[in-house]
Amino acid sequence: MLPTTFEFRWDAGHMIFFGVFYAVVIAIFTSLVYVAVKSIIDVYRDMTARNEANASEHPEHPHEATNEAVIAKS
Amino acid sequence: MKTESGDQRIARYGMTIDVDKCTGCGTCAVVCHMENNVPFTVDESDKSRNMAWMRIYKVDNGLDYPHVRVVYFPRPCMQCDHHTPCVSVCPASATNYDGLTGIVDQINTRCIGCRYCMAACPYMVRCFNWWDPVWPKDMEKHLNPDVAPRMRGVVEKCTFCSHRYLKAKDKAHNEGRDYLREDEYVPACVEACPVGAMRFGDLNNPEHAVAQLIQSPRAFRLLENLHTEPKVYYLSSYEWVRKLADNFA
Amino acid sequence: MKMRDISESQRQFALLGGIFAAALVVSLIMGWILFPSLAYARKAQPINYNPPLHVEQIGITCDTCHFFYEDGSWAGIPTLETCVDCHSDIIGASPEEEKFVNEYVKKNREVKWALYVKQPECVSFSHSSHVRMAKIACETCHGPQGHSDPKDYLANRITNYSYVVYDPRVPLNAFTIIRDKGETVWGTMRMDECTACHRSRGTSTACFICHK
Amino acid sequence: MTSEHTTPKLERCSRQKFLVWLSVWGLLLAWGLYGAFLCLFKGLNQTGMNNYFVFGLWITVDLAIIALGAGAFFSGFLFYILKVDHLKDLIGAAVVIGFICYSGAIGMLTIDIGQPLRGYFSFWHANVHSMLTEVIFCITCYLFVLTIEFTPLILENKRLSEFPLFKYIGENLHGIMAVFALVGTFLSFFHQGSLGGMFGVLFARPFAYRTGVAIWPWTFFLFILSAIASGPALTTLVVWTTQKVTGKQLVRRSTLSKLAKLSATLFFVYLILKAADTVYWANVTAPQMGFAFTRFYQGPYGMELLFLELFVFGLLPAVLLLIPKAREHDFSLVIGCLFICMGIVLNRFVMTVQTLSIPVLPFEKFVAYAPTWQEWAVAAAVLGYGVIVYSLSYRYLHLFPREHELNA
Repeated sequence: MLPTTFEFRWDAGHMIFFGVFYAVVIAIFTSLVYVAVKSIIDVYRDMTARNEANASEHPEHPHEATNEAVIAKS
Repeated sequence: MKTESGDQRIARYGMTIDVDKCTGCGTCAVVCHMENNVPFTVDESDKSRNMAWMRIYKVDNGLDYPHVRVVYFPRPCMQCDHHTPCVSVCPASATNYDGLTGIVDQINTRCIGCRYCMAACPYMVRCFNWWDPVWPKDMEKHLNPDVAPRMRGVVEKCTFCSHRYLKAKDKAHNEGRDYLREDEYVPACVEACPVGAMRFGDLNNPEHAVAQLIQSPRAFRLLENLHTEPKVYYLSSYEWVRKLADNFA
Repeated sequence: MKMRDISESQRQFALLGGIFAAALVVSLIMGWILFPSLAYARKAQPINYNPPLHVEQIGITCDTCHFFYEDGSWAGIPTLETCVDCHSDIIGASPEEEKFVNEYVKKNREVKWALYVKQPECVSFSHSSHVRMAKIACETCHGPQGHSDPKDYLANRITNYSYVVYDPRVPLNAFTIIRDKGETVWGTMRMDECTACHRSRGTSTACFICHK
Repeated sequence: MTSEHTTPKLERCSRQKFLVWLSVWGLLLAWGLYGAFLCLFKGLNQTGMNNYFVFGLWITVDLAIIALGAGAFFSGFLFYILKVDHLKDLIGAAVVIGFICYSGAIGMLTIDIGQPLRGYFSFWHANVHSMLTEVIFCITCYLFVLTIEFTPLILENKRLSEFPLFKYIGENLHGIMAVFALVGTFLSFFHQGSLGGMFGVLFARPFAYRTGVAIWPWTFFLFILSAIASGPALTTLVVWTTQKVTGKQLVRRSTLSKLAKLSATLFFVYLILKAADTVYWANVTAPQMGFAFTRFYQGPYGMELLFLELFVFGLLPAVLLLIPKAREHDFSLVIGCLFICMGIVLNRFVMTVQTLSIPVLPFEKFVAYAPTWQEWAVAAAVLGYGVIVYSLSYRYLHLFPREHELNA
């Protein structure tokens, strides 16, 4: 599988087969990393936005205010 | 192996089996079992699951007495040349064709047991270890130390006694020789044949007896239409035998 | 106030990131240093055989005891019979020598040497092809074993194969285990070391050449 | 939580009823696991396979479910790449079915090989010239892709999507699903083909051997085509069954009809090519190898298998489903799809087991094969596993986006 294994040869067959294989693996993993990073950024953005909103709504006691709001909704 | 001049001599080890001489005594099969530590099963009458690197087939011409004729076909691995069916299919590179000797060899500890090579082989040469090999206690002492016993779940096959090739080479190397003489490397079955029906040698070397024998009009191979190019040749003077080998095609 | 809240979410993320980084460092330390030393057991030889004494001071060569038979097969680790040729009585004043003669020679017991270079059952190796034909020196694969003084050896706890071929003073961690193929004297004599050499010399790499 | 992802509450049966349903299939799974355990612990001597039949029931089932699981990649391709919108109704179900088929096949392959612990050798020491290597690489990668496609479905679950991270991962995965659909399509093409190629390249087995283009025998292409033809048929069948079992309308009726039409059209094209291939092979390829066509059909594997494959489970359902009226009737729709699926199973059986039954060596005899209960148990376990995973997915995930609307 890797160029270090005994069976590996630098011939057309190996280059095509493993070229395609690694292309697929890279495509899958870059997409996954993209999704992971984007999701983390989204969560962070959400948290920041919520904190900002809370802070501007209730500048004095943000935490109490959030709790009250939740209780009131439920 | 290298010759004295230093260039690589490419050998193609092959075998001839004279079916007219073969009496079907089974010695070759027995010594093969002993030489290669081939395990046996509890029920050896079940030929669909037993292990045999060398199997002997009894074939008749289908006629009634007094015209019936019987021949025996000892069948080792055909060591198919350059277009080997089993080698290209192995997913784990466990089996290989050696370009320097023409031997189709195998790493048993590499085999994953997918049995694709068995499906590919038309000669039914390869056997699968359906059970763990078990020998009676006393018999374990008689196992050949030059051949590692195989484990359950792998495929195994005749290797033309490649360990004998290594031994012959060791001896030659110890004597400072770089080549093997014709009689130095001979598989166990060929050595044991009591009627001398089997010969073994390098098909590329015109001085070897086998290279001359395969030129004979008596020589034929099994299933030549499949173009597997076996290196095991059979010899027979009977036309029905020669035709039978190719399914009368 | 606003600033504090933003920094709170930042702090949460920084905390998570910190935990991740710390876990990574811990895992790396475990993988590179802790596990290699857990995986190998240090074992002592039954008799502390002294190679430099034999090779450098007495001047005997490897093939005096590790000799070849006529048919090209190799004697391997010498049996008691070979040792007794010289050690039928205590030579010198070493306590190990005394132990060897009293415990083994006199009682006719074979020494169960721990092998540095044991290969699995599926491997066949010909010393005559390598030493006699290819003229490879013993040191090429075994290292300067005759000039070093191994006190104990490292055995893999699972496979029981030894790791460092001749020198236990080498620190045991992943950096010495996964090492450049050129420095194979430290090696574990794995298949890739054999095949690399066979390839570079243009010798056969057929399966059956090394696998039985 | 944003409103676009709050799913309407769906009607599901009581927990008790569901547990009874699960335990029935769980029993089947347990039986299969026992069989699998026996095979792993005692070895493959527990099976009916022997040195003649080195492949048996398991490979047939493997090949069949991988072909039938092609619905996932093909629907994904049509939906995400070609934007065939009406497939949105059942794309989730197609992915789950595909996931079940592939994971089941890989699980079965693991038991099928003699040394399961060495399975990774086919990656590490890969022989790139073997069709089986291609199959192993592709189905493993594709199972991974299917898992990724399955993930957003799971993360859409109400409980799970309460966690913002899960919600966003699901959404973002969904956003770039086209990439995975494309990769999946590519992988599927190759392994479906390679499964056919596996047998087509056996040049010493005249029954299986086919000529072809470059390194690919004709079976390579036939397997791809038959898989994408039968995949939608199985999807239709499963969705229809789900509707019957749950007593609910889950997708629009027209979607099922369209899917069946697609399946039948492709199957029809496949049959034409298959017939051409059979004729060429029977008259040219096999005779060149010294084998008469009639010699292949003996014993229990007679000529009727070819007839069944080409006509009863071939032409008949293809023509049936090409008639618009027949597609509107549930009975003919189901019979048509079922027959297409059976045709594929039969084709895979013929390519594997019958290939091995035919003696090539002149001294050998025709042999037949019967699986042991352990083999049946493992095959049944895949069914049990599939039903359990599918039921759980149906119960807890939002498999059918239109369910609420259609049952309002």
